[in-house]
Amino acid sequence: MIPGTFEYHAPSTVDEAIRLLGEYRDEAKLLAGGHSLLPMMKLRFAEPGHLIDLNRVQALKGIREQGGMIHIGAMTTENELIASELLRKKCPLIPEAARLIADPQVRNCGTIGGDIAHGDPGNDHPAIMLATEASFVLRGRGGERVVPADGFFLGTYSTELKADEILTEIRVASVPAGTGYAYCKLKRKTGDFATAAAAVQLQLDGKTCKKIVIALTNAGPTALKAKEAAAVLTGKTVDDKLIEQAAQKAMAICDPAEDLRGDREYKTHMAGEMTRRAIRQALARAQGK
Amino acid sequence: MATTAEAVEREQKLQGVGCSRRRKEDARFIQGKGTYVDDIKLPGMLFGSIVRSPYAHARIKSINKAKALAVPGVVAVLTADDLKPVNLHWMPTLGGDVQAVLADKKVCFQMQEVAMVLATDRYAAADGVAQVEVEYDELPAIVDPHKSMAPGAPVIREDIADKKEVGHGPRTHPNHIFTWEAGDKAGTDAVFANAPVTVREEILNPRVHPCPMETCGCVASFDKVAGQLTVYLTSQAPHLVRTVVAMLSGIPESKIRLVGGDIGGGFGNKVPVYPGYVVAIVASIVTGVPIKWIESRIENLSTTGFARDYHGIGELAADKDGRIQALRFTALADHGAFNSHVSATKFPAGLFSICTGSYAIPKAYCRVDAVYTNKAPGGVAYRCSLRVTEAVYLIERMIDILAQKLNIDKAEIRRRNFVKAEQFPYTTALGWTLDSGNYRAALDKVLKAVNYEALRKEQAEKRARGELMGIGISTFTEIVGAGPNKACDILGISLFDSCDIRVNPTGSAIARLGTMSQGQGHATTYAQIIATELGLSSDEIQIEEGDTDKAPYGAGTWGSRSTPVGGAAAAVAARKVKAKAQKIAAHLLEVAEGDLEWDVDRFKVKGNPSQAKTMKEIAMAAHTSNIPDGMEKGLDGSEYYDPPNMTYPFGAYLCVVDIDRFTGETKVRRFYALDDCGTRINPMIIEGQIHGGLTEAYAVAMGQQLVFDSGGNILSNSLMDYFVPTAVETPKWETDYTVTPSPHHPIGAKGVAESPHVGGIPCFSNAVVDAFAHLGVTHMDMPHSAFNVWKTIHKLGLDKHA
Amino acid sequence: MLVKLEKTFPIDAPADVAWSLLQDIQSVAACMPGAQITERVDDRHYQGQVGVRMGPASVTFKGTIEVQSVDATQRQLRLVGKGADTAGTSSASMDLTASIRSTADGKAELTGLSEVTVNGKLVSFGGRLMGQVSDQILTQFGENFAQRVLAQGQGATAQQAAASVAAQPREINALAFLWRVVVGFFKSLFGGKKPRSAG
Amino acid sequence: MAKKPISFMLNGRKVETLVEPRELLIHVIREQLNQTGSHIGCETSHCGACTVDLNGRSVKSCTVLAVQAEGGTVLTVEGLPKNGTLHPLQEAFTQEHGLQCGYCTPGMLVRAYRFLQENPNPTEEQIRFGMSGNLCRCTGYMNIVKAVQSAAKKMQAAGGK
Repeated sequence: MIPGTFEYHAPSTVDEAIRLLGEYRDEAKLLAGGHSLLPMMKLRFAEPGHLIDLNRVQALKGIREQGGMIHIGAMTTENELIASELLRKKCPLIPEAARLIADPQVRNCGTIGGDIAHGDPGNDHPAIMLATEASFVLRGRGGERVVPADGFFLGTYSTELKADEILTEIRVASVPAGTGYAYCKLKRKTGDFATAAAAVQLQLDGKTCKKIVIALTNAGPTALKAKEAAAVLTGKTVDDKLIEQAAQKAMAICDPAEDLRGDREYKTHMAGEMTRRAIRQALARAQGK
Repeated sequence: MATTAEAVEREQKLQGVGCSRRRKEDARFIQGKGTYVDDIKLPGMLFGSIVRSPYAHARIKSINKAKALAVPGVVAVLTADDLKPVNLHWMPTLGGDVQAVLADKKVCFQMQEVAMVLATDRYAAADGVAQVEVEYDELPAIVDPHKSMAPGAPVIREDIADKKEVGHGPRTHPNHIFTWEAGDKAGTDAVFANAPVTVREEILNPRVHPCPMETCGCVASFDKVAGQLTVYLTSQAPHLVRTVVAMLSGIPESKIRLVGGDIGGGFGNKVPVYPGYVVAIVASIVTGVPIKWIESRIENLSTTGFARDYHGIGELAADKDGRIQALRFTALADHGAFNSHVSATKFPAGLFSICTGSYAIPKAYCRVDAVYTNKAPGGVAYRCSLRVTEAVYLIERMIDILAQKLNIDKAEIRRRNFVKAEQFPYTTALGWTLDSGNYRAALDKVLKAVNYEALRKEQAEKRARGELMGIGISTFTEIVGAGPNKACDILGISLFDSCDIRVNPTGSAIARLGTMSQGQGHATTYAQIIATELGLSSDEIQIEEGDTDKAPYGAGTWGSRSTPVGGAAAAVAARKVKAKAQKIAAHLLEVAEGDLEWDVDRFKVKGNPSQAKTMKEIAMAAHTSNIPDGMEKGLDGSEYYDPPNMTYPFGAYLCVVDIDRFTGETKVRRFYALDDCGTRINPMIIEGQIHGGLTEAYAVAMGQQLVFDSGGNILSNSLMDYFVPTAVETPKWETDYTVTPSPHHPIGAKGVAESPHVGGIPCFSNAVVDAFAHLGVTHMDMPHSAFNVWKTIHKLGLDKHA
Repeated sequence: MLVKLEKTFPIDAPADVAWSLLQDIQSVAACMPGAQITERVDDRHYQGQVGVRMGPASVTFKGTIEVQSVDATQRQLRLVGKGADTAGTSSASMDLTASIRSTADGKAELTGLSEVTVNGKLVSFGGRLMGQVSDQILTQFGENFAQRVLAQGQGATAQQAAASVAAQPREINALAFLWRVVVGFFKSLFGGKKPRSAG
Repeated sequence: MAKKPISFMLNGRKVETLVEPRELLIHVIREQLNQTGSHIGCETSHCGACTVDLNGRSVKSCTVLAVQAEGGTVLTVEGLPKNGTLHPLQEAFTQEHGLQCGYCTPGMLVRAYRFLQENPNPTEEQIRFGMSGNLCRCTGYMNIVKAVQSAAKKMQAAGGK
């Protein structure tokens, strides 16, 4: 459990990081929290020649509000998300999910940007990003582009992010008062990835569901947006029958990989069950219960 | 026993038996000043790292060291060929087999030791390991023990293919290790043939691992000039290891020093001798410099000291009222690639024959067939005496199954079958003599404490609503304290244990024992035993163990032996000291010995209490000329204790679980544990041991399993997939006790640390199965993970949403 | 671990043309994504290697290919490839049965039946994704083969096919999938985060 | 690979050493700086035995590169006592029997130290959640939770810290 040798770079600006990335290309890996990359390097599966540590790039940290949007620096840690008053008020789904990631120590290192850019369907933020309809700021030598979370995740460990680009910022709209939200995650124990999880954000108009977004974690090659499940509920007065229909729609799009957490059948059923629970909890919150 | 208030006060000052004395060990641990093996740093020390087989079964075609030797910092690469000249490429196991120290032409399990790279530090060693090129020819692997003895099955152990016996009895197949049986087969079969009721169930004890927080490791240091070998080792039995090392190396045992130091938990993982130790020792003898070898966690879970893997079949015969008439248990034991499990010579299946449990069963028969598979070798006693968890799990599950078949309450059927208090000492159908017990009283106390009737009522209501609530009961009897020397030996060495007490002139004392603490608090509790016996303050009694140059020979700490054997040795040694002290007191007080009576910390003249000599005064006198003529100076005593019998701690546990019928998650709502370990030496430490044992039982029952695929690749060898619960998952424990002293132990103590593990596991399983009992479910194999429990739920269609 | 797969690919050429190509082991091997014949021992035995790049990690399996059987009447070929990665920590073998069947429209179809066995570190840490990887490999084999057959013909389509054959990557062209194998292991192993994947 | 000079504060003392970029903080603290209180239990950031305080945050030092500590402040169990007197948590772990083999204890103490700064007056459930990055095989956690609770009370009474 000893990593191979590499050269270490600790840039202090994004430009410098991008320059290094351009210089070393395939030989380089970006280091954020390191809790996935370093173990992989210890097992000598990953042996990058150059490690570019983003932890000293101040510009990638911090959470601020700007014109109704919340801007989250990619290197903001899970615990910083949890501690953020701003997020708790204006986008509570993010800190709720962050609390369910890894353990206290790992949350001090793990970053939202690393979690997203990794493109691991087992990570929690991708589904949260889909549910909050976030967008990502990607910067490369060619400049900066902003892409929506929906469509960013192409496959397992495959995203829109180009080899010479860095995810610098996450942008989410602050949610209107009365927005319901929930992240329900089934895991074997603290620190485990989700067997299955569901993220829900919804708005009510009186009794009817004006808008709802549902996204699933670890139920397929990427985080999945359950569009048909949402369609079942949109514009309707949500009741158990509709929730059950939505859950069935969500299960229909699941394509999980079998592992020790469970087989495909179990994981698919759990994705459905987490969906039911997340919808119910989000609904209750929207109703101020 | 002190009578007057003044005497009681003096007694309390001693902090002897029965007091929750704070631990002497803690001071160094809370300040980071413990000395664990990886903390040892010697001048010129090299670091050893092991090259391991990626395959479960393969021939080694070639090993190329060249690239590894070219790595900066790499000093040497050792293979089986390098150990051959000293004939140490194979080693004897404690199970009567041999085990490859470094793979000799063939590997028989994934991660088997193939070579060791020696380098100046662990980084260079790791670089070296990555550069050793080994060519393999893969062979078909046997993973399922049920297929081991199939005709034409691949021969795993070609090295012993024509060996008639390994450890015990004739072998019937190249992959067969031994068949062991106990009891009256014909008589038992006859009862089954005519019994009004019989039940049968296939019950698995999955392959698990003790997984102590500290992995295994050693630092071997051979002084060529002095011819002295010193080994710092994570060992629960340093003296036995020293003997093995002497036998292997030919170095006089007097020139070998084993130092236990602080052990970061053992739970059975640290009893055997592992190849890594042997290679490190040989490497140090060859190079003349100290060698450190420390396992990674992945190596620990993959190679050293797994437990269980018993594939059992339980059968009970009973009358219509559920009174058990006969028991028939068999097990297929998967011992992996080498029979390196730790067992007393006469007990190849450990103490499996304790499987009649707490019940008066007239006829019984049990049989264990052990086989080789292409999995890691071992079969250690994970927080129990060997195979006792397997045995107790079987009987505690089977009696529930019988209760369900007869529709008798699970507490009531136990009452009907208990060995009664007046029947002790009770000899079981399989030959064990249970020393003492009061099973009924223990169970009734628990049922009252938790209001059992109310729980069953609540369960009935919940069942009516389609909710899953389970109540598990376990009324177990443990067997610990190996053991009576006529019956118990390892490598021919009897399983006694020892204590050597020396009282200093000023009345402080040092006691050295052959056991080895791994967190049980021996330095605290042994001092309490001696304090009460000698009337000296436990704070002034120093306890030493683990350094074979200082401590007298003993078999170490496993199978809860420390209190039953080591503790007994301490008490008896103290009594020898006390006997001499009485002579000196009589001399000083100019009375006959018979005129003296003991009073907490002094001998006083009967009828004239003012005339007395305290033990401190006697200690000083013992070192002066003022002692009886012809008496030798000093106040020492030592004892090599041969226990007349095992001790039989018991308990009554009750567990309440609520199961989520949509996810399969099991929530332990309540766990009430009553333990009877006889005389209680330190209640604080006893409770701590029970909390820990219950938590390990919870881990085994609810999640732990070493999983392999069909090719023998291990899939659960890190702490992501091998379940060790955190503070969040771990239930809260309620503890209680009764005291039924052991009649044969000097102070009536029995040992406790393993009871909660042995008794806890079936209690969790009984609770989980009980949640489905009304639906006809009789058994569910461990681990009761959400996924596994859900499979039962889903099959029964309980997870439907209205 | 063992993964069994069966796939059928339409081939835009007569069965005989396809069959003749199928008997050319060098070309058949070349259709294996990332595979190369490094030495021809005899007409039934070859030395070869398969390079698999997985994001930051890359594994090269070196080994042998043995032609088990060539059945002209059935137009069926059976190959067994066995190899170990150069680090010696994992092994893979593929038992491939490829057969050509002519279809109603006078064209042909290739049926590939493969049994992939993987052992070692790769399985312990990422085996659960072997299914997807093997699937990807066989799919590309089929597609490459179909292209090669086409390339043997004349005209624009042939040239197009020839071009795509030439463009065929020397390494397995399935980063996203193969990346999962290795990364999959630490996903199953380790919590926490990591910045960007090379996916 | 060329070694880099690094320097950071370790338990209030400035330390300087040479490390390869790949060297892990736990190895440097234990083997180069001889502070062996912090232990290695799993190497995959699950067990928490290697927990140290880095720049005011609990981290698992088996998964932090030593070079990342450059210019930082590190606290290990050896740094808990203040001018000769044990930290209330150290006292409490003994008082409540919150340790057995002692192997996880330094990581537990250092994590608990930071946890009580984050939450000086925690409930039992908060303690269990806050300590969930540290594994113990001996105690079953109950007495560890008690120890953290009683230390919190003592520290509150003494006015925090």
